Amino acid sequence: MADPMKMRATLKGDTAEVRVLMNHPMETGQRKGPDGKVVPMHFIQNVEVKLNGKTVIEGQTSQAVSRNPVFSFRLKGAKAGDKLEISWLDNKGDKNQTETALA
Amino acid sequence: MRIAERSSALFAALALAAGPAAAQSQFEKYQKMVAESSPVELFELVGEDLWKKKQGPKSASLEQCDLGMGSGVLAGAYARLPRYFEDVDQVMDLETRMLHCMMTLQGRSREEATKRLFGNADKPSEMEYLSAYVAGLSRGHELAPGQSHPREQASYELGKKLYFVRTGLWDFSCASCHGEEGKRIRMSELPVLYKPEAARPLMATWPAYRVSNSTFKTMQWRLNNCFAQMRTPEPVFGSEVVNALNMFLTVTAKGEPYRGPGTKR
Amino acid sequence: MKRRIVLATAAATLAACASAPVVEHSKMTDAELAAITAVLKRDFRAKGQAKMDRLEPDAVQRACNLHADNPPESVAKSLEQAQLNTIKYPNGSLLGNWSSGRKIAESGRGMQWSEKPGSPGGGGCYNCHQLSPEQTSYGTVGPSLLAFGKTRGYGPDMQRYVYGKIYNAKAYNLCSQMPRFGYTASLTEQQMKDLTAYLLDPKSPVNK
Amino acid sequence: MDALRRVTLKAAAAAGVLAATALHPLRVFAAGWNKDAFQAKTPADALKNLGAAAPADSSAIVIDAPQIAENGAVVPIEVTSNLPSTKSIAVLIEKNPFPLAGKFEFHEGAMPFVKLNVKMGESSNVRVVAEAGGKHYTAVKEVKVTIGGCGG
Repeated sequence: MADPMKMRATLKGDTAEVRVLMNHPMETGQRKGPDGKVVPMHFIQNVEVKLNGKTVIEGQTSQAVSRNPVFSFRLKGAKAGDKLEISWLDNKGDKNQTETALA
Repeated sequence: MRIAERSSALFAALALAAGPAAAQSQFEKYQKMVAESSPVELFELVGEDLWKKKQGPKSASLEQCDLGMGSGVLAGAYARLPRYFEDVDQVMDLETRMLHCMMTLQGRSREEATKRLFGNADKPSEMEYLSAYVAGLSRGHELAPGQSHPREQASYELGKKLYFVRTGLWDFSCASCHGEEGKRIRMSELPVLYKPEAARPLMATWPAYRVSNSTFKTMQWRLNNCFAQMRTPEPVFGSEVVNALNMFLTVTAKGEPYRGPGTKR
Repeated sequence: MKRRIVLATAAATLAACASAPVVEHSKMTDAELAAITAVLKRDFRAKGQAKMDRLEPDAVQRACNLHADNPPESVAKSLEQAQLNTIKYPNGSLLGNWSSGRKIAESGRGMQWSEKPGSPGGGGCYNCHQLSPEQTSYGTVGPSLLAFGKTRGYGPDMQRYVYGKIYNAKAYNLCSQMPRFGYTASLTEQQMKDLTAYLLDPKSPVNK
Repeated sequence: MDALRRVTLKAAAAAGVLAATALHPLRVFAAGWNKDAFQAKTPADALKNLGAAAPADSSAIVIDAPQIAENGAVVPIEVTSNLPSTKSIAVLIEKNPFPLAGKFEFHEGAMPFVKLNVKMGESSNVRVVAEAGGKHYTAVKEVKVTIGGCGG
C-alpha cells in the first residue's frame, strides 16, 4: 500500500486554509531501533505548494519536524475549482504528492 | 491568552460555558493545538482500505461485519459499543467484535488474527488502522453503550468492581492513580474515570493518535498498558475483564458526543 | 451518610436517562473478592516475568479490598506489624550514593511483562512525588518530599524509617498507594540504599 | 486515496538511471536545501547561514505555541507575519542540537503563515525570523517541555 497523504482545503471568502498530513518517519538519526542500532536519518527536506500549477510556497525542513508531519498554509485570492498540489521530497530521494480542487 | 494570567472568574466562566466535561488544565492549549494538527486521519484512511480488503481463507473483506447495527452499518456503530451480541452471547467492544468478524467472515484463525494486535510507529497494526476508521464513522454520535440486556448490566457491574480492586505486584487498582481529583503522574493530569465529568472527554476521544508513541493506539491497548504499569500479568485480548472495564468507562461517559479518534500526549 | 446515599439515589434516578450512575468506592465481601480474583485469573496470562501469582491477593491486598482502603484500626495495626516484620535491613550504613539514587527515582521502569527479568528497574518516585527542586516534572499522587532530610532530620532513626518505607510502605500505612519495593524484590538492597541517600544525604539536591 | 501517487527515485538511482530528473521534470524543488543552515549547531550559525545574522526584533511576527508542552515529540507552532511583503519565515528551536527546523518561502498567492509540529529535546526558545523588504526581523517565544506519564 502506498503511504497515505492527505490534504484538506477549506475556502473562506477568498482565503484558502490548507492542511496537509504526510506519512513519514522523520528519523533524526539519533534514535536506536529495537536491534540497538541507530536508525539512520530519514526526513522530508522539501515541501512545495502549487496553486493552478504555479508554485506559491516552498518549504525546507529538518529532522526536527515531528513524525507524520502536518502543515497548515494559507492562500489568498483562491477560488472554488482552483487546483492545489502539494508534494514533498526527502533526504533519500523519496517523494510523494497529492492534489485537490478547492471547494 | 496566557494561562497564568487567567482570572479565576474567567476560569469559572469558561468551565461553565464549555460544560463540566471540559476540565481546565495547564495543558489545555497544548492538547487543543495538538488535536488541531494531528496526523490521525492518515490512520483512518489506511483503515478504510484494510476494512475493504479481501483477506483470509475466505478471501472476504470486513464490509459485512455486524458491529451491532446490522451487517455493514458503520455510521454511529462505535458509539454504541460495547454491547451484547446475541450471536455469540457475549458483550463485545469494537476490537473484540472486529476480531470475531475476522474469524467468521474472513475465516482467519484467532492465532493468526491476534498475532500482532499492538503495533508501533514503524508498523502500526491492522487492528489499530481498523479502529481508527470505524471509530471515525461515529463522530458526532453520542456515546450510548448497551445497557438494556442483563449481560450488559453485569458487564458494567464487573467493570465497576475491577476499577477499584487492588492487585498485581505493586498493589495498584485503577483508582490508585485515577481515584482522586487534581492528582498528576509526572506532569500528566489523572482523570478520575469513575466520574462522568472526567470519563466523558476521555472516552469521546479514544482510540487515539498518541504523541509519545508517534502512532495510533486502541482502547484495548490503553487498558493493556495500564495493566503493564500495574505490574500484573497480561490481560487476554477481548477478554471479559477488558470488555467490562471498557463498558464501565463508556457507560460512565455516556451521552457525550464522540469526537475521536483523538490525539493524546 | 444515610442522607448522602438518599441524595445520590435520587440524583441517579432523576438523571437515569441522561447520565451515568453515581459510583463510589465501596466495600467488598469475601465472596465478591473471591469471584473477582477468579475472573482475573481466568482472563489474564502469565507473560515474561509477570507470573500469575501476582493476581493472588495477599493479606494486605485482601484487607484493603474488603474495606475499600479503610480497614478497621485493629486489622490495620496487626497487618502493619506483620509487614514491618518483613523488612530486612542491610548490615552497616543505610545510605548509598545519592547520585545513583536520583536515577532510580527518575526511572519508571522495571518488573513489567515486556522487560527482561533482572533488568535494572527504577522506583518511579517522581511519578508521584516531588523530590529535588531541579526536577520540575513531578507527580502529586504522594506527598512532596522536597528538602526531606533538611526538614525531618538526617539521623539513624530517620534513615531506618526511609529505608523501611521504601522496602515496605504498607508497614506504615496499610492501604498506602505506594508499592512495596523491597518486599516484592522490585528494587535491590543497593538501590534502596541509594534512594535513602537521595532523600537523606545532606549533599543530595533534595536537601539543597 | 485515488489521488495519491508515490514516486520513488531510490529505485531509479539504484538502477543507475541517474538521469531520472532529466526524464521527469523533477526540478520542482527549486529552493534546494540550505545544508549549511540546517547543519549549523548554534542559532547564531544557523542565522548567519540564512543570511540573517542580525535580525531586528519585531512585534509584527506572531508566534502561537503552547507555553507548556506535555511531550516534546510534538510541539505545535503557528507563525504569522504581519510585516508587509514578507518573503520568508524560518523557525528555529534554539536548544535543539540543530536549531533550524524549517524555512518557508512565500510567493504571490500565499499568505505569510505556517503551522507545523516540531520536536523539542528540552525547554527552549522558539525563534522565528522573517524576511521582508530585504531585511530580517525576529520574535521569540519560550516553550517549556515537561515529562508526563509513568515512564515505564
